[in-house]
This record gives sequence, C-alpha cells and structure tokens, in this order.
Amino acid sequence: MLTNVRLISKDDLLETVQELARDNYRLLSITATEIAGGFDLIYHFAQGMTMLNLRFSIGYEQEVPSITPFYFCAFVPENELKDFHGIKIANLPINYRQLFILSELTPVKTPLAPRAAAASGTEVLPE
Amino acid sequence: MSYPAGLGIILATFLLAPVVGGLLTGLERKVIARLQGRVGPPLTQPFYDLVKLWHKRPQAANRIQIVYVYAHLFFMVTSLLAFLLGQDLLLILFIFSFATVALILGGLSVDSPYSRIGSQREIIQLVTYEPILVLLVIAYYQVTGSFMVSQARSLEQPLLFTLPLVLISFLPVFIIKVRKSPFDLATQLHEPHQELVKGIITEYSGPYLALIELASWYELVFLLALVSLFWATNWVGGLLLAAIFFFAVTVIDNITPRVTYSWMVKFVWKVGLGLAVVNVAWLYLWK
Amino acid sequence: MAWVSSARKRSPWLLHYETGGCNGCAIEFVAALTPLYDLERFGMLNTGNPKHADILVVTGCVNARSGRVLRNLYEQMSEPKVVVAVGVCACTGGIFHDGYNLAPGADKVVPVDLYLPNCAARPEAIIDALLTAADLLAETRRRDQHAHQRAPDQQG
Amino acid sequence: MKRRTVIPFGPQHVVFPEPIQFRLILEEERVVDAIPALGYMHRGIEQLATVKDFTKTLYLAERICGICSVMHTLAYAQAIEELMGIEVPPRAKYLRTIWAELGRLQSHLLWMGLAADAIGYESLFMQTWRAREVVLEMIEFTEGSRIMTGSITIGGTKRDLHAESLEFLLHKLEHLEQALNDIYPVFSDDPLIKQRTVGVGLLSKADAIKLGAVGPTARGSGIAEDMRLLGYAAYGELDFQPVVETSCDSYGRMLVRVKECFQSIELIRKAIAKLPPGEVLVKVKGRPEGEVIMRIEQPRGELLYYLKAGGDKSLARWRIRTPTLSNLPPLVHMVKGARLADVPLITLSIDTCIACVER
Repeated sequence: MLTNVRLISKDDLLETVQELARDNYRLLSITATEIAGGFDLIYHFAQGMTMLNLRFSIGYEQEVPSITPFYFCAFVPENELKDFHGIKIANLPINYRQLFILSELTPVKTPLAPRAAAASGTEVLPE
Repeated sequence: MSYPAGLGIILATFLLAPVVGGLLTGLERKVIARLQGRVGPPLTQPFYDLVKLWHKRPQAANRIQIVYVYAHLFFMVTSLLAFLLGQDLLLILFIFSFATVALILGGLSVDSPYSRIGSQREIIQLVTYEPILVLLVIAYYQVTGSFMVSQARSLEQPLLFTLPLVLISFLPVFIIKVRKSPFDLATQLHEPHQELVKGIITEYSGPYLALIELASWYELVFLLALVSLFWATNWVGGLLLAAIFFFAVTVIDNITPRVTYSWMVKFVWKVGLGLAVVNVAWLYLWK
Repeated sequence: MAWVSSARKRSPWLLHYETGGCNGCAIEFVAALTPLYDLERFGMLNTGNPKHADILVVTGCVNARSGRVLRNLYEQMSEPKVVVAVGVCACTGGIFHDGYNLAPGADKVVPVDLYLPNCAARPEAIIDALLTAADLLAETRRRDQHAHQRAPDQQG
Repeated sequence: MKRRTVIPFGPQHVVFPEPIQFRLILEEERVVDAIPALGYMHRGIEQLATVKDFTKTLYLAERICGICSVMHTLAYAQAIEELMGIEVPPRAKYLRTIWAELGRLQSHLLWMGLAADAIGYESLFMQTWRAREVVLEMIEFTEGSRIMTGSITIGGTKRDLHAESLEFLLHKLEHLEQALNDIYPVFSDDPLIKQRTVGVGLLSKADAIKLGAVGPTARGSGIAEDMRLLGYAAYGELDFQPVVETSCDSYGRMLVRVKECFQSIELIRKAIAKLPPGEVLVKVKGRPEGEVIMRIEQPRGELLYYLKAGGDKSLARWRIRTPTLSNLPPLVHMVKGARLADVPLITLSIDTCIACVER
C-alpha cells in the first residue's frame, strides 16, 4: 500500500525537497496522475529501504517549480511529466520541449492526460 | 634473375597470391571459430564474400574515394611484386606505406565522422609502426651489406640468428597491419564489434569493399613473406616461420581485448622499438 | 550467373536493427550468433554497417521515431537486399498494435520480404528465416520502387 | 578553440542491440558533452494499461522488456495482489524466487558477454553466452519457453516444479558454476581488461546518491542497497547479503555483476532446499481498488511501480520507473570527459535497457 505519505502544498515543495536533500534522501521518481481539473503529483524519495512520498495537487494551468537545483537527476522525470501530461515545469535546465520520449511525429499529445490534451498549447519544435 | 623466372614470379603474384591470401583468411576465420567453440564458416568463405561484394550495386560517396581504393590495391600488389622479385627493401616498404596512405586519404575524403576518426587512428598506427620497419631495414643492411631482398637468400645462416629481437618487435607491427585485436583500432574486416562501426572502411560498399578485401589478402601474403625473409636460406624454414607467426597472431587476436591507442603507442614504442634498438646496437658493438 | 547467386547465397551479411518492442527477439538474434547456434557457419556475418549488409533484420515494433531510422538504413543498403521481420511485433505490431505511437508492422515503412511471427522468435526459427532470406537473395530480383509504402512520418 | 566533432552514437549500433542515441561532442577523441536522445522504442504501455483489462495488462508487463520479463510480471502480480488482498501460497513464492533468480542469471551473463564484446574480446563474449545457454535451458525446462514464459500470474504461478525438474535444475547449476568459475578469473584478473575498465567511468558515492543511481551501478559505488532485502516473494526467508564494491568504476560494476551470478546460484539452491509443498495458485475474483507502490530488485536495479485502480476493469494509472531510467543521469555524468573508445563500455556498465526506459 501507499505508506509514509506527507501531504504538502505546491509552495512548500522546494523547501521540503531542500531538507530531504540535506538528509541524503535519494529521489526515486515523480508520478503524475490526471484527476478532475488537474494533476495529482507524488514525489517518491527513499533513504535506504524506507520511502517517503510528498503529495500535492495542481490545476491544469499551474506551474510546478523544478527540483533540479537539489536533485539534478530530476530532469528525467520532469521531462516525462512534460511529455506525457503536459505539466508546466518552471526553470527546467535540460528541456526537451515535450520531445524527450515522444517525437514530433507522435499523433497524440500528452497521451496520459487525455482530458488535458486539448488544453496543451506548448510549442513543439522540430528535432 | 633470368627472364622466364621473373615472368613466372609476376604471374604467380597476380594469380597465386590472392588464392593463397584468401585461403589463409578463410583458415584464420575457421581457427578463430574453433577456438571459440563454434563450427565456423567454410574454408572458401572469403571467395564467396568477394564474389558477392563484387556483384553488389556500386555506391560511392564521391569519385576520389574510388581512385584511392584502386591506388591502395595497386601499391599493395606492387610492394608484393617487388618483394618477390628481390628488389630494394627500403623501396618496398616505402611503397607499402603508400598503400596505407591511399586508404587513409580515401577515408578522409568522405564526410563521415566514423571514417574520419578511423583514418586518424590509422595515421597514429602508421606513426607507431613505421620506426620499427625503418630499424628492420637498417638491421637488414648491417647483416647483409645490401638493401636488396635477394641478398638474404645467399647468407650462410638465417637472419633469425642475428636479428631475433627485430623479429619479435615485428610481431606488433604484423598485428597492427592485419587489423587484429588488441590493435584493431582503425577497422576490422570480419568482426563487427567496434565503437566506430567499421572505422576507415565504413563508407565503402559493394565492389570497392571487395577491392579492399582483395588488397588485404595481398597484404597478408606480403607480411608473411616479410616474416619468411628471416629464414630465407631455406624455404622450409621460411614457411615454418611464417606459419608460426600466422597462428600466433590468430591466437593473440582471440585472447585479447582491444586497447586504446595511447596504450598502443606506449607499448609498441617501449617494447617493440626497444627490442629493435637493442638488437641493432648489439650488431654495431659486437659484430 | 549461377556462381554469383551461389556466392550470394553463401555469404549474406546481416544488419540488425531493433526498432522498438521488448528486446526479446533482438537478444535471441544475438544468441543465434553464439556457439550453440553459430550463424557464421552459413557464412553470415553481423556487420552493423548498412553499406556492407545484404539482409536487414528488423526486430520489434516500429514507432514514429525509429521508422525514420529504419527507412534510412534500408535506403543506405545497396541492391540486392532482403528485409526480414523477426517477431510478431515487427510483423503486425503484436500486443502493442493499438498503441498511439506505433506503425502496425515494419512493412508500413520498408518492403518486407519475409515474416517470422513469434513471441519471442527462437534462434532456430531465426536461422531458418535467414536461410530462406539467403535463397531470396540468390534470385536477383529488382524490386518495384512503387511497392514502397509510405513511412509513418509521411502519413497524415 | 579545438575543433569539435559530433558523432551520432546509435541508434543503430553493433555494440548494443538497443536503439539509444547519444550525440557525442568530441574534441579529438575526448567526449566533452553527451546528449541522450530517447524515444526510439516508445510504445506507450502506460497508456495501453488504462484501456486494457487489468488481467491482460500482465502480459503487457511481461513485454516491457524481454530480458527481465519475469521481474516485470512478478512486480505487477505482487502489486495487484497487494491491492486485492490476496495471500499467495508459500510454494508459489519460492517458485517465483527461483525463476526471478534464473532471470537475473541470464541477464547478468548477457551483460557480461556484451561488455566483453564492447572492448573487443570476442572469445570471452562467446564463452559467456555459451554459459548463458545453460541458464536458458533451465528456464525453458521449468517455464516452457526461453524468453516470454508467462509462468507468473496474479495469485501464484501457472506451473509447478516436480521432483525431476528440481533435480535437473541442481544438476545444471553445477555445470553453470563450473563455467562461471572459468570465466570469473578472466573478468577479475586479465591485465588488458583491467587496463580498459579500472578507473574508467568514475562515479563517486556522493554523486551516485545525488544522481539517483540504483542497482549494480550504485552497489559498484559502495551503496549497499538491494531491494531484495525488503523480503518480497521468498527473499525474506533466504539469508543473503548484497554484493558491494567500492572501486566506483566500470571494473567495480563489472565485478558486482559477476559476483551476483554466484549469489543467484546460491539463492536458487537454498530456495530448492526449502521449497514447501502445497498449492501454487489461488483463485482471483473481483477488481483492484486503491493505490500501491511496488519496489523490486531487477537485474539492473530497483524497479518502481505505482499503481492506482478505481475498481474498474482497467487501471487508472500505472507508473513504471525502471532502473535504467534512474541510471541515465549518472551515465551522462560518467561519459563526459571519457575517451571515445571507452564510451561503449561506460554505456554498457550501467546495463542500459532502453526497452524498459521507454516503455
């Protein structure tokens, strides 16, 4: 089951992540799920065998700050969020512009967020 | 040398050398397969490859590339021919190097990063082994008093007894030239596992690749002939020496991984060049 | 000429491209090169260079991005050439056929001569398919250029 | 400024059979930057799971990756079982452990062969793959197929092992151990292999934590993390310690994998000795509901599943975070500053599985 969940708000994210980085937590992944009117975001961290999940929800139009200043490896899941859900990430240093795994030839934009597909207006640049 | 004998050698070079070279290549692939616990291709496999490549539709990146392939083959055949006719060793090795240079120029003439970097590595290889070849010629001159290859046959004792270390230092040169592991940096003909795909020959296809393959057979025969020079007084001894060299290289190829070029330069210059210099110095001081 | 086609039959050089899918067939293809199966005894070499190859072995389902690479590789090979689709993904798209990113089968991108539907294709089956492909190679056919179907990037 | 060359490394490349592209920016033969380009294998499995029946998604899970197919079915089955509250019979748990370890063996042997191949060591490549065929023989004998076995299902396993199968396994394990004993000293002591691997692709422990390395990549950098210690399947009852190397380079990561092969053989032997009698499959009824996170140790490292189900026929969300995806940032870090000749080996040293990465 989903255990050890800490509910936070979007504004607390960077501060919390900074604390976790100081305590030598590892970033496992970031999961987004489309819910009514927006996305449910879970940041999975682990220290040894124990997991810690940070959870908060955002609306379609809201921007999430990138946590790459503390965890450089976050650019991989954050680019995935952009690809599959069309979530807007602020200050992403390595930005594939929605072409990380999907290509400009893919007929579907944001395949894991069908309800948001129409709302996604991000510019797609050719490779 | 009499006129008919010379004609015979020329004919043998053109007709027999590719057959021998092809069969040796086939044998080598078979031996490698057996060492790896596989059955391996038939002995005549290189000939099938050659015929097939020759009849593929030609595709070339540019014209000049084709010129260089023909130049490569021409210089390779010429060096073997001059060797068998007993000509000047210095000249022969010069022509031989020119064959390699032609291949390098061909590799550099196309705009492909693999081919370019392969050519750069080939240049490094050329620089690595050329001093050893020069020392070989110097040592040869010291012993025989002449640069002519035919001189070796009239010696009282084989060159091997006076130049053993030079022969050993020739081994890395041989491995570099036949593009075998651990020095298969620029390209490989039959093993595809390379970070540069095919290196210097990446951009050649069809008939042009067939020509390179044919040149590599001439090259193999030439190098083996050069080895047999160390026991030129007796043809059995020369043949035996060449056979030992051939199998040693095949086994070494099988039991070593590829090294990096900086390591290759260090190793060949330290060990190979060192041994050759010691041999030459010894000849100067004691003989 | 008989001896040319005989040489072609005995010396097909392979180019393997994994377009997508799960790697199962790709690994089985590599396994076919190793001592237990040993493709080299039929004169087959895995060249890895499209300019040297005769047979293009496609494993896995073709997606939007890899289709273009596959097409590119195919066009770099010089005639005569044969394409073998190994595994059900390369033949029809397999279990992923209704995915949003896929072309249903490699034949939507390059003309495929031989289909080997299997999940995952066994090395024995791959050897059989490649030997049949070598026979096809021996019949020097010139393929109709119009038979080339459009790549997914050209589809609307 | 030095002249820069850009080499497209992949997507079609002989060294690894999988398509990933690295645009390597070179100064002479030294890599100054590497830009990974993914997407050559993307199939959209996460999306397919939201439209397919959750029992059929099991087969989709198996086909995420052909090398660790057992691991994916195991993780998926365990996640669904946890959601639905199913207790798996103990015999099935042990069988799952045996198969998972066989899968790890064949994956590690495959990797060892490809690594030998990447540095041009033909003969060693052939010998390792010959040993791998022994493992595949065991897998085929006990599971019915070489790659896609379909032997693990929701609620247990589809097959049971009889006494003669177990005897066959033990017999073949001895063969395998002998072959590995021959191979091991080559990997650990051969001077030229050491020359190519020691000090190549350095990843310090601090970097490994910061960049999120998992599995053998992390264990090669001195992090003793192994998800098997969580005690899923029957691992809780089998005593073992994770293999850790502290040299932080390609050599360390290579040794971790070679040593883990011996560990897997030991684990299979222990599991066979302790194998309890009884049923192997329980009936599954109903539909999953809720959220679950499943962490499993794949051959390549930690696999993370997040499943969300709303009591429907299909899942609401299936998030797959595979080990290679997590190991990509460390890889990019390691490749910078390396020589071109070392790039294939460094890339392989994290055991890239692009099929897993792109789903």
